[in-house]
Amino acid sequence: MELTFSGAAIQILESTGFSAIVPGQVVMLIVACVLLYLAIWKKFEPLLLLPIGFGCLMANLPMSMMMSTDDGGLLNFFYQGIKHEILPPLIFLGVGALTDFGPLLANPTTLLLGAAAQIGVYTTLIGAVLLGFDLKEASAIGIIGGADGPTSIFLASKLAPHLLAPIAVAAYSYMSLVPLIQPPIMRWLTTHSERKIKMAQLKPISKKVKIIFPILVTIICCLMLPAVTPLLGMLMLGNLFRESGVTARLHETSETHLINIVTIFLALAVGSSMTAESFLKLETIKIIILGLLAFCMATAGGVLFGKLMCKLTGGKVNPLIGSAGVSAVPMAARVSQKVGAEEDHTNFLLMHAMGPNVAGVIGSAVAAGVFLSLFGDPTVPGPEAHAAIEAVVQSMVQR
Amino acid sequence: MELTFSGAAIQILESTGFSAIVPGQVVMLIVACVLLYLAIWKKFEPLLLLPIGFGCLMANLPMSMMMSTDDGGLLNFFYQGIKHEILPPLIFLGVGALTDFGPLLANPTTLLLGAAAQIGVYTTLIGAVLLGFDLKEASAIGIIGGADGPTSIFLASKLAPHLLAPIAVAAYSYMSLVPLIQPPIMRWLTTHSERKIKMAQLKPISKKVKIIFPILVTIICCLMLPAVTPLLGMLMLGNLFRESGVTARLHETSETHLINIVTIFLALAVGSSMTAESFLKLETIKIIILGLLAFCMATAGGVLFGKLMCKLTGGKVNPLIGSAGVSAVPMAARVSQKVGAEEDHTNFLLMHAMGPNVAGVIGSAVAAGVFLSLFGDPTVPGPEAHAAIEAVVQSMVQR
Amino acid sequence: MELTFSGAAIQILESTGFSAIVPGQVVMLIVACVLLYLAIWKKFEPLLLLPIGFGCLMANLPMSMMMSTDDGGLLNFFYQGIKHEILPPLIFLGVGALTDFGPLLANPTTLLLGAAAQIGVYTTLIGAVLLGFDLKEASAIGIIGGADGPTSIFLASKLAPHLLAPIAVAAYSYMSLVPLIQPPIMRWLTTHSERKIKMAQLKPISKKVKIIFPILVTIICCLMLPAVTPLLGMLMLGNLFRESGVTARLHETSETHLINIVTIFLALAVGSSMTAESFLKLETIKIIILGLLAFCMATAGGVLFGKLMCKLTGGKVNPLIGSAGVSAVPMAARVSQKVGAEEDHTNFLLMHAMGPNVAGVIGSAVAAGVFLSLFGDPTVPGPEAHAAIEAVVQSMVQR
Amino acid sequence: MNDDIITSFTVSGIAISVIFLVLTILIFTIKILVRLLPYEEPPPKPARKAQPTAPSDMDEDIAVITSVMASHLSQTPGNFQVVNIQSR
Amino acid sequence: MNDDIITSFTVSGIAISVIFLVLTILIFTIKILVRLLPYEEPPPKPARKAQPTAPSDMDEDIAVITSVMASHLSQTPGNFQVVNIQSR
Amino acid sequence: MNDDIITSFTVSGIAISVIFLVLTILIFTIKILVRLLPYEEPPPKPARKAQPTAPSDMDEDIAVITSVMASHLSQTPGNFQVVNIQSR
Ligand code: NA
Ligand code: NA
Ligand code: NA
Repeated sequence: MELTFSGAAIQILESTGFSAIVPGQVVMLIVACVLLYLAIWKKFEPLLLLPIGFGCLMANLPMSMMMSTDDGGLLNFFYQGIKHEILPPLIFLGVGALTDFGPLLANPTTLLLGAAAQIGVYTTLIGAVLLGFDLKEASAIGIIGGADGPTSIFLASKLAPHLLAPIAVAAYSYMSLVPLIQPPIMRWLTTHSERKIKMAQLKPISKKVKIIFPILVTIICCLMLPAVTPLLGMLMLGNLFRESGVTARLHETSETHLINIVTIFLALAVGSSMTAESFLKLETIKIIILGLLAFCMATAGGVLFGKLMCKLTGGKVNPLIGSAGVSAVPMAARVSQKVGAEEDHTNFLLMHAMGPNVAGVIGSAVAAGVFLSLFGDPTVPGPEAHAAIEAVVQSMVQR
Repeated sequence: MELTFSGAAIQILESTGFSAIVPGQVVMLIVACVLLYLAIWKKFEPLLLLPIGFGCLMANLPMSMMMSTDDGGLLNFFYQGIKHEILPPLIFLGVGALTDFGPLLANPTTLLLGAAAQIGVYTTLIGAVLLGFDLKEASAIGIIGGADGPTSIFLASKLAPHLLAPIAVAAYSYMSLVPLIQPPIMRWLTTHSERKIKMAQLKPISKKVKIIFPILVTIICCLMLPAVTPLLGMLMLGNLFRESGVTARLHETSETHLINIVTIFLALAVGSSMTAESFLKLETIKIIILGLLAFCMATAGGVLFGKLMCKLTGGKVNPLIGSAGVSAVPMAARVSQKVGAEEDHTNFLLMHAMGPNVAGVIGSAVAAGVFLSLFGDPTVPGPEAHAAIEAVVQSMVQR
Repeated sequence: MELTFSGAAIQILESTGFSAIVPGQVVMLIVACVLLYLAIWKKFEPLLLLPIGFGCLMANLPMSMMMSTDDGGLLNFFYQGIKHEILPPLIFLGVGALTDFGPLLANPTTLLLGAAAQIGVYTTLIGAVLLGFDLKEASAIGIIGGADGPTSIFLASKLAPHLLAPIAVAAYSYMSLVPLIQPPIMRWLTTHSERKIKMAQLKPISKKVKIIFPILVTIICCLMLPAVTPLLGMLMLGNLFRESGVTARLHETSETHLINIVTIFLALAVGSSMTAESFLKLETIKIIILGLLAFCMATAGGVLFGKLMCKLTGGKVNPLIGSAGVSAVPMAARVSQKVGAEEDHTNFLLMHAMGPNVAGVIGSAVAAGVFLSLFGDPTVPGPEAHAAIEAVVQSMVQR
Repeated sequence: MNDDIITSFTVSGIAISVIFLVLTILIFTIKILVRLLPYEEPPPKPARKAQPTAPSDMDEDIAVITSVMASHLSQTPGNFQVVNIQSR
Repeated sequence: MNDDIITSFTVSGIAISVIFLVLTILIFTIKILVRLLPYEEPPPKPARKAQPTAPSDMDEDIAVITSVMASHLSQTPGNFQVVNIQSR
Repeated sequence: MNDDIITSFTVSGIAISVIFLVLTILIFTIKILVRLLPYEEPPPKPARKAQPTAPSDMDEDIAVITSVMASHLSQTPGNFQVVNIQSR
């Protein structure tokens, strides 16, 4: 091997990113910086949007081998954890460990508000089909309205892996915009007197019910919608770690370092899928618009169903807690509290809104399960997953 | 793709678990709930039996893709960590970081009690052969008497992976029953005067000995029984993290979040192997009976050898500490303390029992090493492991 | 299967390590014990040399299946994390989370001292070629002078995986010897009056600059040297977790349990590659000599460039801070402080030396990037990596 | 394309029905559960002195403390006695 | 072999040039950055009373505290009022 | 089958022999080790004043503290002096 000075200089120059960068990558680098800006200075879901943005940055530096599709690359390795549906359930294990289902158990009818907020998911499905997406893609887009990052990523990786990046970014972006998106809709759909309704004190719940609840939810929901078991089962296992009182070590690890490690890997992998080819498309803009629609419709669905419950109960339910049914825990519940307190500062809706709020998490998972029942093959992973695994193994053997 | 309302309804109905559930799965769901009950309300080794039970629950919800044999499933992914013998050694790293070998070093002859308790392992081996198991299976069943979960799982995954689930469940269940199983046997085999023996104060041990000990054990034992190196070597490395005093960071991580994460994965994977086909067999009942036999014989072996040492030392050894040789740290040592204190409440056997207690961990690992020397192929992983890996790769390529 | 007593005894005897041990393994066991001694009693980088030594110990116990090349073995599994360049970037994520670039930002010209210290890298390259190594090997050896373990391991795994063990051991050993190696060179190259120079107070740096810095470094350096993105990008991401102030959870996990877990795996894997065949060679002695040369030249390069800066600034820079440019954070900076204080105990160089100290980390990464641009194939992993993956898959399929 | 739109309405209808069905079943399950296992006011905490920790537990605690102290002081446990411990 | 030695000098030369080039670019980038975003003395902390936390934040805090206390005491929030909270 | 039973007795015998052999070797190793490296009473802790931390360590501590304080106060280290620090 011989290198002349000029030869070596040329080789180095050729191996720089400058020689290979394309306009699309420049745009994506700017997108990455915008995401970092929103995460750091606007505090938009920074735990996820910061590593997503940085993953996008690294993936779009040419020849850096950091795209999710670069075999043998670091972020491709993390991406396998999304492809094979390992990371989202582990996140949900931590979410379950962090969640208190007490307010939901004290007022179980608020589960219906968590169901009503899924209306946003289904109307967006129709909208997406109207905009030209096929049914699988439309389902994955609709779930943005569920306001649950891991659920969105889980479903997208099964039904429309090519749309994973925009769906994940839209989901997390809008989740952080809940305090801006929801209040006008909530005020527009409710009357002054409705917003002033004070709700009765929640009854306390026995420890046994809190322990049995996650086990029962797993059995009931996963029997009815088996495909959602990895997600819902792990959520409930995390909650059982929390409520059982006998697994404090596992509870602590699940809700701190395990979820943190998995979050880093998941977010970097999502960011690494934000390549120019997959992101700079008309579809992305459509998805962003549809995502906003989904959020608005979900909010409206929750509030309107809240009005219905208000009527049926003779005014015992404040419709403002309906908007919390979108999940986005605990931000949506805080929004309910805030809008209610604007009307009457002695009205404390927070705890009441926590019921529909956590119901929204279950609701979205169930909604995802329905899609998987209809469009996924429950006995084997979807064709995209097959192809992905096959491609990995092929590329490993060929090299 | 066209869906009519009734067509879709039928498809969803067909994709529910109700359409596919078989009686065996119902039984296993009940078994899972029993495990959860024992873990939560009876506090039977909850750190392991709770996630094992929940893993069993998820694995037996039909079409949930959570069986250990479901390629591409979440728990199959964790199960690879057992198949390839990665998770049990990592658990042992944490166990080593949690273990103080000081009492053993202060009275090294108690190692013989740790050896004597392995008698239960070998008698059970004979019993298992009599009940129709082949020698490999019988070895894996016998090790239940060793009262060490990771060792049992490690050996079962090498010699009899099809029996992993009942062996692991039996091992952890009986470990938690130590306070019920041992006392009657201990009282029956010892006299009042023996139980009243007060032992001489343990001598302090220098820091250097504590540091050199794990290194020496690794060299000596792993030279003699190479197949046990992953297990015993990692146990001793964890202990070296603890005693060296220069790796506080690694020590802390090993004994907290690393062992917790690995425990979650291991226990879920074990639970996911509790399928109806593998568990609802006559063999399982045999294993449960043999496991109880193994525990009783191990306890008896320890106590009887304790009586022998008592005689030989002219009454300086209280035979009650012999039962602690089964391991089940630190519960068995507490049982020795308690039975001794019943006789004379000024008798403090706890620290003396810690010696045979940790010796039992080493003893079981050595016992497992002997089996691997006889029945395992030391230069390559066992045939079952090959088949498993091959199957995984085959299934990945074919899809 | 029938076993006679004597037959079984012979089989056990044949399966002991005694029957298979070779002189080379005995030597390596002694080497392992020396490493453990240095780590524990001499406190030579114990967080790495202790597990490296223990990994070496386990790998050289015959038939223990703990060599990095033993397919299906525990440490081979960890070794895949080095082969596929996953573990060093994760270590650097933690290093970034632990690093304060403030002093560097307050006095950016000290980056040149970090560059100057890389002179040791390049002179060693020439020396290595003179001693008969080829250019790829020489590059991997030269980087020892960069005094960054993860960078050395990353580059060696790409350019000369067969030399990984001696390079890693030399790098970590010399890093811990910085307080012995550097002072004589520093005193020899500087005058009394130079060593007495007091430097002006560092200016404070705004939070915004600290946040933007890691993003900018990633873009600039990784555009110019794309192959170094996994290492430098993750370093900067860790730093962004730290400085952004919005990702406290991820920051804490990165700098504690994540880096600890990865350190355990990385060090054990490096140790497991210290087999007799790969380590007991003339090359190892050459590498150890070249490594010492690299460290000395790096120190000299930094100090001499410090003298140049001293001249150019009219005596505002104390040349002693130049030696800190080798990295080995924060030990090299402490050495600068100490040698300066020997001359005048009112001279506080520590904070000034932290600038070149962290600059040295960036400098070494950039130096590694230059080598990868010249000798690595930026678009695909190196041939050794291919072969490794292929071998793994082949062995999995064949079994 | 037109088919897809019709299907999307079908899917939406089906899905909303299923989701309300599933969550309604959950609601009734919870209601039954809460009825079966009602919350019970925890008994007022008794004064410390009146009801010490269970004797067996305390004995074990004393055993541990005594052993460790004996080990630490390099004395036999007979040489001193832990008379009383109180949990905080 | 001889070629390799020559090449090694070339490589060293190239590499040292590149490394100084890259780090020099970084230096200028940092200098510009620090010029553009200079350090600003944080304003002296005002006395607590003068500038309480933003009313909306405090309202929310009060809401949380009231809700939790009400839940804990099994009373309706109307029965008592959190008058004032101070951040520490 | 009958063979297996005979073999199982053989295996048990072998295994018990091996396990006692291995652990007996360990016992003697430990005994030699403890003999060679006996426990030594740690020297009674001297009074703090009599024996301060090694000067070089303390100097380094002072250096760190001074640098950080100077940086914090935006002054040059010459303007003030850390006279004495005591470890706790
Ligand atoms: Na939701
Ligand atoms: Na045992
Ligand atoms: Na360096």
